[in-house]
Formats: sequence, C-alpha cells, structure tokens
Amino acid sequence: MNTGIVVFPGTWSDRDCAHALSDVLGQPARYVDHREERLDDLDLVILPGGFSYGDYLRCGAIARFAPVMEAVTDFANRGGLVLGICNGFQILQEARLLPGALLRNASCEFRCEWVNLRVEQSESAFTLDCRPGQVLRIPISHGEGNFFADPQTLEAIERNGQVVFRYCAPDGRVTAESNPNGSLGNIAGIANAHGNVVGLMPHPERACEDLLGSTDGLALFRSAIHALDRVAV
Amino acid sequence: MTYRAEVFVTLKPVVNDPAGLTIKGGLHALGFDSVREVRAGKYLVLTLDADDEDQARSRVEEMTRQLLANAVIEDYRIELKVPSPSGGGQGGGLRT
Amino acid sequence: MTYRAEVFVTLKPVVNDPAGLTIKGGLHALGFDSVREVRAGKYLVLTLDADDEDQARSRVEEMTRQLLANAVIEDYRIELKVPSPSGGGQGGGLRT
Amino acid sequence: MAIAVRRAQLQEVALNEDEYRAIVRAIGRDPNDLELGMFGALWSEHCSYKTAKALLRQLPTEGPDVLQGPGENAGAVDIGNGLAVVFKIESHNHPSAIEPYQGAATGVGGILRDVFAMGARPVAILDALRFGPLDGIVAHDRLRRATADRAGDIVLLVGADTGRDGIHGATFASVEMDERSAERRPAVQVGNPFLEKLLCEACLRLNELDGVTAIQDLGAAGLTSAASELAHRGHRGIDIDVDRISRREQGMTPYEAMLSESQERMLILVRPEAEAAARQVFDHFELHADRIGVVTGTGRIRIRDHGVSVADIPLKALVDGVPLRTPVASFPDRQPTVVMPAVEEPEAILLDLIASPNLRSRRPIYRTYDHQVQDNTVFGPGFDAALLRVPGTNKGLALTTDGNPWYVALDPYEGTKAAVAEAARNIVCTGARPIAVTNCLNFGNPERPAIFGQLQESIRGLADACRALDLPVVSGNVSLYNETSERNIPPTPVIGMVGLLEDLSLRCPSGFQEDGDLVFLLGETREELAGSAYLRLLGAPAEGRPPMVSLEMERRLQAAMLDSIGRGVVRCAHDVSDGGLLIALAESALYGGRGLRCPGIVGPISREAFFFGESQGRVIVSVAPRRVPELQQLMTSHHIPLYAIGVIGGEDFQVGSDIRLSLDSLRQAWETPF
Ligand SMILES: Nc1ncnc2c1ncn2[C@@H]1O[C@H](COP(=O)(O)OP(=O)(O)O)[C@@H](O)[C@H]1O
Repeated sequence: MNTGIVVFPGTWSDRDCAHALSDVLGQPARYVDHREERLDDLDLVILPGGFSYGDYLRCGAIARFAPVMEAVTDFANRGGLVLGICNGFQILQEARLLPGALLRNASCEFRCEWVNLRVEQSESAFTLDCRPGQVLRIPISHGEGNFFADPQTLEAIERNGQVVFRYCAPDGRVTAESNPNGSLGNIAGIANAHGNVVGLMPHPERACEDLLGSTDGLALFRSAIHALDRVAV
Repeated sequence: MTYRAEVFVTLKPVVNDPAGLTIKGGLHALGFDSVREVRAGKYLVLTLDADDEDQARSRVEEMTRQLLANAVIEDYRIELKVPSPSGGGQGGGLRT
Repeated sequence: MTYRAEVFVTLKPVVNDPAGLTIKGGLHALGFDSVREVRAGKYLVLTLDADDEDQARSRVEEMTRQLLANAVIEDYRIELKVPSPSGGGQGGGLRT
Repeated sequence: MAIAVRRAQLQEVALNEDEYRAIVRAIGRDPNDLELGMFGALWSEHCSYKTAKALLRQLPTEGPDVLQGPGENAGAVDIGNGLAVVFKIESHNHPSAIEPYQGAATGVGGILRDVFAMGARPVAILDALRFGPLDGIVAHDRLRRATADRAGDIVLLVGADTGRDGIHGATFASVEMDERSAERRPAVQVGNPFLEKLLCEACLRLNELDGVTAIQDLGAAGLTSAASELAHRGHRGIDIDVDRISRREQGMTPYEAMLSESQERMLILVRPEAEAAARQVFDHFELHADRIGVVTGTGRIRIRDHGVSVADIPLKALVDGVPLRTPVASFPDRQPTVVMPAVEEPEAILLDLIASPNLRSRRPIYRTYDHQVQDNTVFGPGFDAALLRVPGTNKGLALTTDGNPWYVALDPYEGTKAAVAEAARNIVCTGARPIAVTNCLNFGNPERPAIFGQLQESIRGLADACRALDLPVVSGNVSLYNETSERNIPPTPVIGMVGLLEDLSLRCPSGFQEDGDLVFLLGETREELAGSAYLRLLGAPAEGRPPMVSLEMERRLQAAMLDSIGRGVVRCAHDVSDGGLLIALAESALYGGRGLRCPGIVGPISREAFFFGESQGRVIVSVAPRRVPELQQLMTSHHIPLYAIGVIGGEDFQVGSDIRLSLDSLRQAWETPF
C-alpha cells in the first residue's frame, strides 16, 4: 500500500503517521507537499492532524484551498482511499468531501485523552477488519471536534450508514459521559457515501504500539490494506 | 480606491455556540445576571483596493463565500465603508 | 426591557495579528490580490435585560471591560440596538 | 556629555552611574542614544547576569557526557547511539505577570527557539505551571553551536516582521515593576505558533546544509543581543544595515529596530556560497529572509542606517564588560522547630490533603494540552517523571521538574538541595539514571540583602547537591527583580532534570500493579513536619526547619533503586514527597486502581510524622512476594533501611484502625476540579 501523507504548513502529526505506517506496519509511505498536484503513485492519502495555517479563521479553512486538495478530490472521486485525522477531518469537511462541520468542543477546552470508540460501520475502507460494535481505545487531541450537521444531513448520514465511529464507554455503551466534545450523536468519525473517504477526530496513529498504550489504531490501517486487496481481486 | 470592509460572521441560529455559552456563564459568574444570551462570532476588517464601490462589495462578498464563512454553520453580513471624498474616512458615512 | 448589544473586539493597532496575516495570505493564494490588510477580531452579540438604554449601555460597557476584551492587547466598540417600540426590532434604529 | 544630563535616560535603561562611566571608558567617548540603549539591554541583569554570575561559578558544569554546558542557547548531553539531548529551562515572569496567556505563549516560543537553534527537534515540554523546561533530540554531528567564525559570512534575519514589541523588555525586566507598568502593556505580543512551527522546520532543514554556520534565536534585547553574542563568541565583528530589516510598522527608528523583541525571528549566518541553498529552504516554507549584514574581523558591532553609521561599539565591552555587582547578603536567624499539632481525624485529613490544590489530580490541566504528539510518550503526565522513547531506539528519556517553595522559604540551602534530590528520585523511580540538570532561579530584588542571601544560599545548595549526586548543570536561567510595589515573590528555584533509561522494557510505573504484592518503604522517617502540606492544611504558621537532605543517603537510595529496578525486583516505585507517606501510598493506589491494607505505623515515630511528614530520601515500592528476599538483600547491601508497609488488594485504602476509605471516595477527593 503506497501511502501519501499530506503536509500543510502547520501540520504536526505527519511524522507520527509515517512512523505508524513505515516503522510499525512496514508499508511504504512518503510525504506529499501541499503544493503537489499529482497523486498517481498512491493508494492511500492521509491528511494528518496538526494546526494547518495556525487554525486561524476556522480549522482547515485555508488548507482546503491548497493545490494538493484538488488532486485529493480527484483521487477520492476516482475511488482512492482518503483518511482525514483530526485537522485532516476538518479539512475534508471544509473541502466538502465529507458532510457536516466541527465546532468548538462543548467545554470550550482542548482535550488530549484516551477515548473509547464503538465501530458502527465495518464496511468502510478503514473498518473492514473490525466487527460492528467492537470498541477501540484511541486518543483524541483537539479543541474543535464537536461534530455538527443540520437535521436533514444528520438523518441522511445515519440512514446511509455513514457514521463509522461513536464515542462510547469502555463496554461499548454510547453515553453522554463518554462524549468528550459534545458531538451530535457522539459521532467521532464518518465516511462518504462510498466508504472510501473517512474522517475522524481521534488519532489512530498514536495507538499502534503497546509501548504507547494501545494497538487498536492499527485496525484502521490494516483495513485499508485489505480494502485495496479486495479491489485488486 | 481603497475601501474598508467589515465582515461579521456568526453561527447560524440552529447551531449551538459553545463559546457563547461559556462567555455567558462567565458573565453570570461575574454577577451580570441580566444577560440572557451571548453569541460569539468573528469580526474581520479588510482593507482592499477596488475601482468602485460595487466592485469592492462584490469582491468581499466573493471572499466571504469562498473562505471567510462556512455556509454549513455560519451566516455573514458585510458592511462596506465608502471612503468619503471629503477625506476623513474614519467617521465616514456608514452605508450597508 | 430587552436590549441587543453588539460588541466588536479588535487587537490594538500596535499589536501583531497573526490570524489577520494568515487570512490575508489565504485570500492572496485564492487570487484576491487587492486585499491590503486583514485584522481579525471578535463579534459578540449579547441579549440582556435592563431598565433603560443607559443602564443597558453601562452594563455592557462594564462586562466588556471586565471580561469580553483584554485591555492589554485589545480595543473594543459597543453598539446598542434599542428595541423599537413599534416592534420589528431587526431594522430598528442603530444608535451608538 | 555630563552624567547629570543623562540621568533620566540611565534610569530608563536601568544602568547606574558607575556603569555609565564604565561604558565611556570602554568606548572612549559618550555613547549616543542607540549605543546607550544597546548597552542598557546587554548589561541588564537579564542578559548579563551581573548579580548572579559570580555565584553561578560554583555549579559543576562538566561531566563525561556533557557535550555543551552553559553559555549556549541550551545545554546538551550525550545519550548514546550518536544522539544528544538538548534542554533548557526558562521563566518568563515579567510579561507573564502583566498578560499571562500571551506571556506564557511567548515564553514557550522563546525556549522552543533555543532548542531548535541547537539543531534539535523539540520533543517535549514540561511545565511546573511557572516555567517551560524543554527537551530536544539531535544527532551529535548535527549539534549546532551558534558562533560567527568567519569574516565575510552573511547575516540573515528570518521569520516575523520586526515591530515595536517589548522595546524596553530586557531593560524593563531589570527594573522593579510598579503600577505604571500597566501603561506599558501594549508591549505584550500575540504569539504566533504557526510561524514558529514553520521556523522550526526551516531551521531543522537548514541544519542539514553545509555552509550554515550559526542559527540563533532572537530573545531578550532582540537583534542587539543575538548579533553581538554570535559575533563575540566567534571572536569576530558584525556589521548590520538596520534599514534592511522588514518592519511591521512605519516610522520605526534604528533604536527600535535593534532593540525590538518581536517573537518568531531567527538570525542565521551562512557562507556566501551557501546563501542560495538557504534561501531555497526559506522559500519552501514561505518565510522571508532579509540579508541584514555581514560578519567582519573588527571585533566591533557597527550599525548603519542607509549607509550612515549610527553605532560602533567594541563587542568585548558590550557582551562581557559589565561590572559585576556584589550586593550585600543577610541571613535570618535559624528558626525554632515547630510544635506538632496532633492528628485528630486522620481520615478527614487525608481526604482534605489529597483534595488540596497542590496534591489533587492534575488531569483537568494536562488534558488541555497535547502530550502525545510525536508518538514517543511512554509515561505522560501523572507519573513521577515523564518518560519518552528516544526515536529510533529502545532507550527512554525521563524528564521532571521540581521545586518546593515552602522549604526554600524556610531554608534556601536545604530547600534547593531537596529539590535536586527529589528530581533525581523522581527520575530514578522510572528506572532511569539521572544524567544532567537545568535550573531556573526566580527571586526578588537582589539589592535587598535578605533576598541576595536567599539567592546565595540557594545556589550553594544547588551546587552541593549536584556535586554529591554527580550531576552536571548544563543550562539554566536566572530571573531576579521579581518585585512589585515592594513585595517580592517567594524564592522559587526550579530544578529540571533529565535521565536516561537504557532499555525501555525495564521501565517502572508508579501505580500498584498486582494484588497480593507487598509494599515497602525505603529510607528513614524522622520527626520532620515543618514546611509540610499537612501543616499548611492545618493553617500552622510557616516556621521551623524543613526536612534535611542527607546527600549521602540520597545517593545510596538512588543506587539501590536503580539496582532493584534494573533486576526487575520491584513492580512499581513512587517517591514520597509533598503530603508524606499516606499521600504517596494513596496516589499509587489510585494510579493502579488497587486498594491497600496496611497494619499501621512502623518504627518509633509519631503518627503525624509517619503519616504526613515529608522526610527526604524515601521511596515506596511494590514487590511480588517471592522476590521480597531479593529486595531485602539488595537494600542491605546498599545500606538502605526497609520497612514492610502493607499488601495490595481489595477495594479499600486501609491503614491500621485509623483509616478505612473506599478507593472511590479517595478518587473523588483526588479528582476535585480546579
Ligand atoms: N542558573 C543557571 N545555571 C546554569 N546555567 C545558566 C543559569 N542561568 C543561565 N545559564 C546559562 O547562561 C546562558 C545565558 O542564559 P540566558 O541569557 O538566559 O540565555 P537566553 O537569552 O538564550 O535565554 C545560557 O547558556 C544558560 O543556559
């Protein structure tokens, strides 16, 4: 699986994603500069976390216009796998590749902590290896991850099975206490209608080694590898 | 000509506003109980060149639609301060 | 009576404004070269109860000084929308 | 020009008349305004350390692993594999007192620049909620020293435009703050982490180029200080064309441009043939770089404005020429020992203590900032020391800061010793071996004899402790004149320490791991309560002698701990500090989510001192029953007293007949929100 990790000015987690893919999973990965316009060599594009353009105005608002985003849009429309993590999720929404928006956390505070995610949809490219209802332990680190969509949009993404992850208690119950940021329906991650583009606030790349506290994040990257195998068959 | 435009970006009424709620809480804690609601938005002041008022206005409108506001969650309002020919600018006529 | 107050908080002119600079850069990248300067500020809309206009104004003034603006780096301006007795409010007289 | 005429200006730049005379002697004439401003900045306490310098000479700064001691942007220590850790501590008291948020932000920015200026990628920031010691990792051969070593090299100023920020910052930091400071508030800046990040990436990229000879951050006294220090360190001179500096505002004078403290700027020296490559790096990150001058062989700093000379000063005088100050010191009489109030309700006291602001869980604070980015955080906040993986290796770096302002207030010498000892103990509890120290000395106005006495004693304690524990001091910071309207801050030296763990699989957590394990107390408990959290809780007056540190015992204890952890004998270790033994036990119980049963007091000691005393040189450990004999043997051979305390397990935290609390109720108190 050839992975491209997009680096915008202010991206922070690019190196962590590269570490997870190359050092932990042994997959080839390269950095993609925000001015690049060709992604032909890639199977997976990751928009990593960070604070592109300082998070000024709105998170992801300025990055969305970087030249690379046109290429990412084409890539996604052709069925390429795209994963937006944290700031990357925000950018995908600004670029309208995913529905909804992410507001300030309800607490108005930044939150860096471990959360539990219930897998709602095991048919997306990034959850093929999971069972529906499976609970993953992965950290969050954001100030604006409060998922919002207008009622019609929300109803549509729920109906289409586009909700991929919800914040939950360790036993999988979706409760108000387990919602770290006020997201509607405890939504932590969603997919586009085809399931090839996924955005989520938690950081799977930080949960790929026992030494760092969890290996549950590997499931997302392994799923992507399997999704590609499926296409190839 | 140089124009000054003010862009006010607010969250749509249906969108809840964590910052506004927190500020309201802060004001209540300070004893300002008479505050019923606070909505927090952005106030952007742009200085730009344009041939005339219409051009300035349509440019700012375009910038706002493309970048400054996110239509999924935000509304906006633009005010253009026309440079008054008699100079002074500052207190110049406010026309919306 | 219920009043609506708008508070505009801006960075003092001598203070650097990283957000404004970055937004200007974003607008230039989008091709809006005619933008000379962007200053980013806050726009707060308060709804509050007060006996009369004077009281409303002085309360908002006080809240702004205490909490809404940081006098070290920010300036502010307040506009009070007086509820027009003939209802409608919305387009109601803007008096500062 | 007569001194009398200059009196007001001297006051403004915070120099005295003797210092003015020294300037005239050094340059052979009266300085002009710009020159006086430059001297004022570089001869300020903040830049010159004229008061602290002589005292700091006592500190041990060398060791086999030290690659860079004090004198550079930050210190650097060898950690094997060709890697070095670069670290530094800072305080940013004056701006932070006026505008805490932006003050803290610019403080963090400044120290980040110190670290990446050395060529190291910053990997962690610690904060004692007063300070930001920071670490970075770099390959030895990429460790960068900021020196102008060849005439003809080009001087580039990179990053933010220069504004009228903090023009009086450096000199201002030497003058007592008064109510009038409020009027100077616009001097506060809004930090730009985004630009800082671009600068960091650009500097790390530059560091890989040949022909980039120096990377220096602009901090206090801005360009004046950065340019002078670079040139002077390399025994060269520097010419600057001040009109070439990009400005944020119009109408700025050369004085303002030279003394501006605008953040997010770096000074870069390159060989002429490397300029194009360096510019490519800046272009890539969309940063602009002004070519503002050139390195010379003159030994002078010369400033020109549109070709006209506006300052010309010998660097030696400017950088090194400040006459040192030796204020008078006075020392208080030894304090009487306190009477100890008896513990009436130990359960209630334990709950109140663990809920008190200095002991309760810090989670509400540390969850508001990212402590995981870079994928190396093995122990995050909430452990005795943070433990980070050294990227690409199986080694760990342990990091901590310590300081106990209450002990220092009672006895600056013992209090500072205790801070060093405690920092080392924290490091050792993770399994890592302490390797180097940084420090930040925050004191009031040293012209007051009592305060200079505190400073002198504190540095003596620092020096003695570091020497006894074989720890080089590789960097630090001194912040004096923290006085507002005659009120001085309490003396608050803060110790930052770095340790190395050769094999991360040997790391030792601080929470109880296994039911049925036995808990032991290592070290001796004495009747020491002065300065304790317990007495503060009871509202007792601050008096008496704080716990004494036996550096000899401390050294043995730490050797014993490293030995036991290295052999895998102990399963968890936690140092006994603020709040005393019960707090340490309760914390380990909470971290591990396991209860504890203790029979009661051991040894001939009062209940107060046993429960809540803060005797130094103590650690609690948990051990599997079958390994207890090994532990006993190890402690005997290291001459460390060992006391069996209790057994892990159950839902309760129980101590004799005095305390029986459910873990839940303990946790509830501990998690009291701020
Ligand atoms: N208390 C101290 N102990 C050891 N070294 C110190 C101490 N204070 C300052 N230093 C060293 O002296 C040098 C100058 O310090 P400083 O002026 O604070 O540097 P900067 O302006 O880069 O922050 C640095 O190398 C610093 O590490």
